[in-house]
Amino acid sequence: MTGGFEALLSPMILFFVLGAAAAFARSDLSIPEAMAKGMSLYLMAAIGLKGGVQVAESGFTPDMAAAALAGLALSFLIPLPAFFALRRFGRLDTVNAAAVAAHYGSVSVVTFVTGAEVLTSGGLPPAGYMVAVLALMETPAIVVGLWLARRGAAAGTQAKGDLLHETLLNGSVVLLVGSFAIGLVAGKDGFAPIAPVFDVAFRGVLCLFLLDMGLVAARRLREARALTARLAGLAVLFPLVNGTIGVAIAALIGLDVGTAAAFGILAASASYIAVPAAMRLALPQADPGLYLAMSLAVTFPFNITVGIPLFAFLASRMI
Amino acid sequence: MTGGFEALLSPMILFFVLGAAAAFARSDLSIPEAMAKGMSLYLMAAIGLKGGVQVAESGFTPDMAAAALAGLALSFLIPLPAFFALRRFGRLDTVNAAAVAAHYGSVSVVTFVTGAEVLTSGGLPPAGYMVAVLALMETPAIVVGLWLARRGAAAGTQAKGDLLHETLLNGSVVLLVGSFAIGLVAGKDGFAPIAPVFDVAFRGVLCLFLLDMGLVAARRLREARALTARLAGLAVLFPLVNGTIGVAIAALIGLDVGTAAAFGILAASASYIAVPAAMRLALPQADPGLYLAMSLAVTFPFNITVGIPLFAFLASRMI
Amino acid sequence: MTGGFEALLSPMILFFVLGAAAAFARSDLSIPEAMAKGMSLYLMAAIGLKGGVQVAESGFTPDMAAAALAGLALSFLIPLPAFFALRRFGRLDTVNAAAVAAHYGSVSVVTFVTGAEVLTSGGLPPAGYMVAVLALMETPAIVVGLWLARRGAAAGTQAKGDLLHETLLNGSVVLLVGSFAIGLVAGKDGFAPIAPVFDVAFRGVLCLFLLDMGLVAARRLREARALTARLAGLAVLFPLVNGTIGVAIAALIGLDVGTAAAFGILAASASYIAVPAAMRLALPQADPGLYLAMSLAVTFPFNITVGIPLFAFLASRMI
Amino acid sequence: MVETVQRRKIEILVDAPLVRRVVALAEAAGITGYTLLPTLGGAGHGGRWSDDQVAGADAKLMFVTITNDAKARALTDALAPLLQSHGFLLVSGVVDVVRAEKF
Amino acid sequence: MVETVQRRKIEILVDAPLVRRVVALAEAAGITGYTLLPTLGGAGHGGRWSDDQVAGADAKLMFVTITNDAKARALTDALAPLLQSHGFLLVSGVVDVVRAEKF
Amino acid sequence: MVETVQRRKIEILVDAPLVRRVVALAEAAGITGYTLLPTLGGAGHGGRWSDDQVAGADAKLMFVTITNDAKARALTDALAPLLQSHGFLLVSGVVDVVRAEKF
Ligand SMILES: Nc1ncnc2c1ncn2[C@@H]1O[C@H](COP(=O)(O)O)[C@@H](O)[C@H]1O
Ligand SMILES: Nc1ncnc2c1ncn2[C@@H]1O[C@H](COP(=O)(O)O)[C@@H](O)[C@H]1O
Ligand SMILES: Nc1ncnc2c1ncn2[C@@H]1O[C@H](COP(=O)(O)O)[C@@H](O)[C@H]1O
Ligand code: NA
Ligand code: NA
Ligand code: NA
Repeated sequence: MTGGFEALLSPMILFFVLGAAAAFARSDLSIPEAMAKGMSLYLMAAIGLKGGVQVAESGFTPDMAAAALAGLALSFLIPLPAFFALRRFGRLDTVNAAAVAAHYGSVSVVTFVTGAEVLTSGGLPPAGYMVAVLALMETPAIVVGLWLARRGAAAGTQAKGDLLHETLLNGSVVLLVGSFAIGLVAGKDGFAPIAPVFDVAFRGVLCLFLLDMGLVAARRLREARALTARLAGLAVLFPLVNGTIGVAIAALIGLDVGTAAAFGILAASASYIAVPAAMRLALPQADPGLYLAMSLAVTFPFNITVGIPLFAFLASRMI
Repeated sequence: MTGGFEALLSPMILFFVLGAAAAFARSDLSIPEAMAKGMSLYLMAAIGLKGGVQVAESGFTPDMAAAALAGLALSFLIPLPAFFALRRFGRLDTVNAAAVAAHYGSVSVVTFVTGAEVLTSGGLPPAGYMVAVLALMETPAIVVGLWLARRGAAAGTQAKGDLLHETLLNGSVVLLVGSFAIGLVAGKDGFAPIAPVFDVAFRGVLCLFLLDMGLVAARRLREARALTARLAGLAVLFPLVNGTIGVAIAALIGLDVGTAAAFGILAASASYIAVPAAMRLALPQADPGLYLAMSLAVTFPFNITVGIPLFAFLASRMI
Repeated sequence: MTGGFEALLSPMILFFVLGAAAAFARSDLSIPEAMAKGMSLYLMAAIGLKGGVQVAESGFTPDMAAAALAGLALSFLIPLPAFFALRRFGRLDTVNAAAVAAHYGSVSVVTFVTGAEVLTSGGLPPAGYMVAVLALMETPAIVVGLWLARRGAAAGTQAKGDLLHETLLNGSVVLLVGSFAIGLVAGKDGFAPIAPVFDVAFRGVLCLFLLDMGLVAARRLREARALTARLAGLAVLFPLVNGTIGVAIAALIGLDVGTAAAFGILAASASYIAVPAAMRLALPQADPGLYLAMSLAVTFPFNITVGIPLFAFLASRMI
Repeated sequence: MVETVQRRKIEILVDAPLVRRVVALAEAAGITGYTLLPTLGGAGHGGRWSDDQVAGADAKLMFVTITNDAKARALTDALAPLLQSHGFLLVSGVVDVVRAEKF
Repeated sequence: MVETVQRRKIEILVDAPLVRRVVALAEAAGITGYTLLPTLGGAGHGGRWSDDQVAGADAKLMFVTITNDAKARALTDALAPLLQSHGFLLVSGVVDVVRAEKF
Repeated sequence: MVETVQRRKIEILVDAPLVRRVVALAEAAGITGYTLLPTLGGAGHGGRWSDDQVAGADAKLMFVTITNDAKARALTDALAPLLQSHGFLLVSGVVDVVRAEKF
């Protein structure tokens, strides 16, 4: 599937590039925040529903359990080496290194969604249960990140319950899991009358959302004072390494090419919704300008443009 | 049509339940207000258009006149017994009882819309003219409510013209009636090019809107200090009684099953847009926390989950 | 094509009329601003994409070059006679006359879009390259307007670079040109998966947007203190004259009927996005209440209701 | 160095449907300049609220005006009887402005 | 002429995920009335930001409360240690209010 | 008890396209911290307006900065000549802040 790189010329990716170019050229183009938030909610509901409907069709399979376990393990483990790299090579203090590490153990919904679209139009649709794997991978990294931060220093007085609550009931997690459940219950027939909105319109809305993501990522990159060359380097290295490991593990547990590529994309992606919200609450001393610059302004664009076709290619070679 | 209760597993209702569950669990999931308002406007425009197009097809019928008269009568009369129940059993003062009573004489567009979708997917589509009946039922109850409030005490100095204006030209009324007229003029052929947005996408958007309504209703219920057990009881009793009366009247004047069920749903529903806005202006002393808790946080969820299938069932028995 | 005037009964125009009527009747109907901005961005992206796809199909033609040159010339030249009419007959001072003149040399995207829909449903679709002509005509008039303003008086200290930047990289220009380029690259096949959003849904969204435009234009007309009868007259005369000249030139250079009508509509239309933003920056002394009243509250409604069918008719006669 | 003079800034938290009425009272007090700011939510004796844009009676706006002492007093006097029943919140303070004649 | 009394207006710029915590601290200080206002962006030592609603940690709100001196002091003391680490901005000033008993 | 010091709060109502210019003038006056608030509409000598997001020149923002007297004066002096022609509104007042060194 060398065709992965052709996807760079699909309207989705081109809209992302347009947004980034506009922001770099300091155009005043901007998407109203309410619309951006609305599209983001729509994408999560749609992908949850579609995943649920697919699992309702295919039933639960051993593949699914294996992928879920592997995903959980990665989300727990990725933050550890990332933390040490950020401390040693990235020269961050404990709290900031822990906060950033948590982002890379977790995942980005929009990276996954874009990857799934690219894979599907290349004839390699990932399995529907990957949405459940995505949901599972969102939060474990947060726990590990906080544990890493606390080891270093007494990290202030957190309302622990508050945090667990915020993390597990983060709006994006609830919507994703809830929509997945609704898709499971509704099945193909129940989904049919709402498919025009949640399926047919999906790719068009994704184009507009990626336009906004291009604007947001590039603006953030321009304003990112805290981003050193070393940290920018890590923000490219992390997805490369994590994604490759992800694809390799997926190949080992016997997933098909499209699903393995999607698994790699999940491993490579970094959170910019659930984890930052949790970190702002639990580690307010950590600098949001730093972790958002890395995950949103460097890793996200890297994955959208290079990572997705790369992991698709790797998966097609390894399997 | 025992199938009415199956509708509880349709994605529409499940999204409503998801929203309510998220709010009760104190998730931070929220729909941007601009998006909620936008979807609400879209639903009103769409239902107005579709009703108008259907009437353009079917022409004006005696049924329609009968339903319109019956609807008007109900909107004028329902507030009277409701007022006395709220005074005696509910222990409200005159002004608050009058304000709440007005809400129950008026109607809820989204309850109607959800009911119409449930009925249609059960093979019992209500007649298109019910949209006109809906519009007619929005405002008479306001007049009666104010009359009830004024009887009790000099209710301050209202700019009467202001109020009449606000009531008759309330945005939701204007959009509903205007879209109905546009549908009438455009007819089936004029509607065809815009049907992808106003018809095909309708149910999907309704899902997202009901997600928001679940969030809003449950949050309001949680914050509702003014809601006593007695008042909550009335907020369930009113739709039961009014809806049953509505279905019975519809059966008497000879409407078909789907239309009669929709008529019952209208009678059972309580306003949370036009009437609160009018009350805030005309009876500012009345407590919005109270009337919105009853109509939006109790009666609306009750109708969406229990009322709609119940009145569908009653209609199928009575006709 | 006498049928042009039938378009007055299409839902698009009727929604515009509904909005205007609601605003004149002082209804509180309003579209959330974020939704209005979102729809405006959507319309620009959609029309850009569709134009690009069409040019990708048809290839570059001599027609296209001729239309582009003629459009550029009109945008440079229209402000000159307009300026003198505004000074002499309109009794404006130099700065305000220059600011208003720039608006008429530039163009309105939504007027064009509505015209293109009316022409297409009348069987006379304009050529896809007219989107490029539209983009070319947006900015030259600004340069001329500023030159006219500076001639009269030292117009203060403007950051020139700032202005050029703001003008050429105005969000609406960037989105239109960028989407056109994406359409060119993607072609018919790349566009197919996003066509449900950007093509099929187009006319329905345009209805809702024109509803908002009706509200906005009528509210602005009601509040327009600066608008004298003379200026209102000019705001009707300008589109009549410019549009007729536009159609005539288009006929001369040999465009087909639909394309010539669209060219006339462009010439007749007045900017209310890019030019006001540039004027606020470059000529802050000019009164935005004045130029927006003329372009948005008088010329826009005139073109939507009278101008579009008129230029369609003229084109069908001249060619 | 530009000269500044003291004026009063009045801020009134008001329900959206009642804004017209506050504007009318302000105009009756001779006040023609004002600005409206959005709000997101809050809490008070009436419990918590947040603007959900779904219910027709729950959005609040902040009406802000800069004016001289006499007009400020006139507006405050006109509004005082409505504060309790209408759930308004009125706050005023001293500010410095540049163009005295404008306010 | 209505009587007015002096109270304190406290304005706190706070990250959206931390609003609950500020509300809890305010309630602990005896403050039950407050209003939340939206913001669009800004700049400070931490660089520029603007609310893009995409990232989960970048929206800020303005928490506003009118209260008496004692409670104002209590809230300020409770928040002071968090200002630096949490990136809050706290400003207070004197205002005149009408219904003294309410604040 | 935390110590507070007095600073100046400047609020400037400014057209969206001109915000960049105000920020530049503030930076020239040595001011690096500010917050932008949204507005919905208003009225003044130029008539009523409300932000419809459709026209390109009609949205206004509130630029708010807390700063010391010297910088406040510098910014006011820099803006004074533009107030009339650009339709800005500038208001300033005294506020108490906690971390003196920050402003
Ligand atoms: N006295 C005032 N108090 C508050 N806002 C004002 C006042 N005067 C003017 N404004 C605001 O400033 C804008 C421009 O004022 P003007 O230049 O007088 O039209 C108005 O539209 C209001 O939003
Ligand atoms: N002390 C206060 N400070 C700031 N805002 C307040 C205060 N008290 C009330 N409010 C606002 O005014 C609204 C109505 O107050 P109340 O009438 O007490 O319910 C509340 O929901 C708050 O938004
Ligand atoms: N002097 C100031 N005046 C107004 N707002 C400020 C000021 N300093 C900081 N802010 C706001 O507080 C946020 C955080 O400030 P900082 O912690 O300095 O980055 C900034 O992004 C601004 O929105
Ligand atoms: Na990851
Ligand atoms: Na009813
Ligand atoms: Na023109």
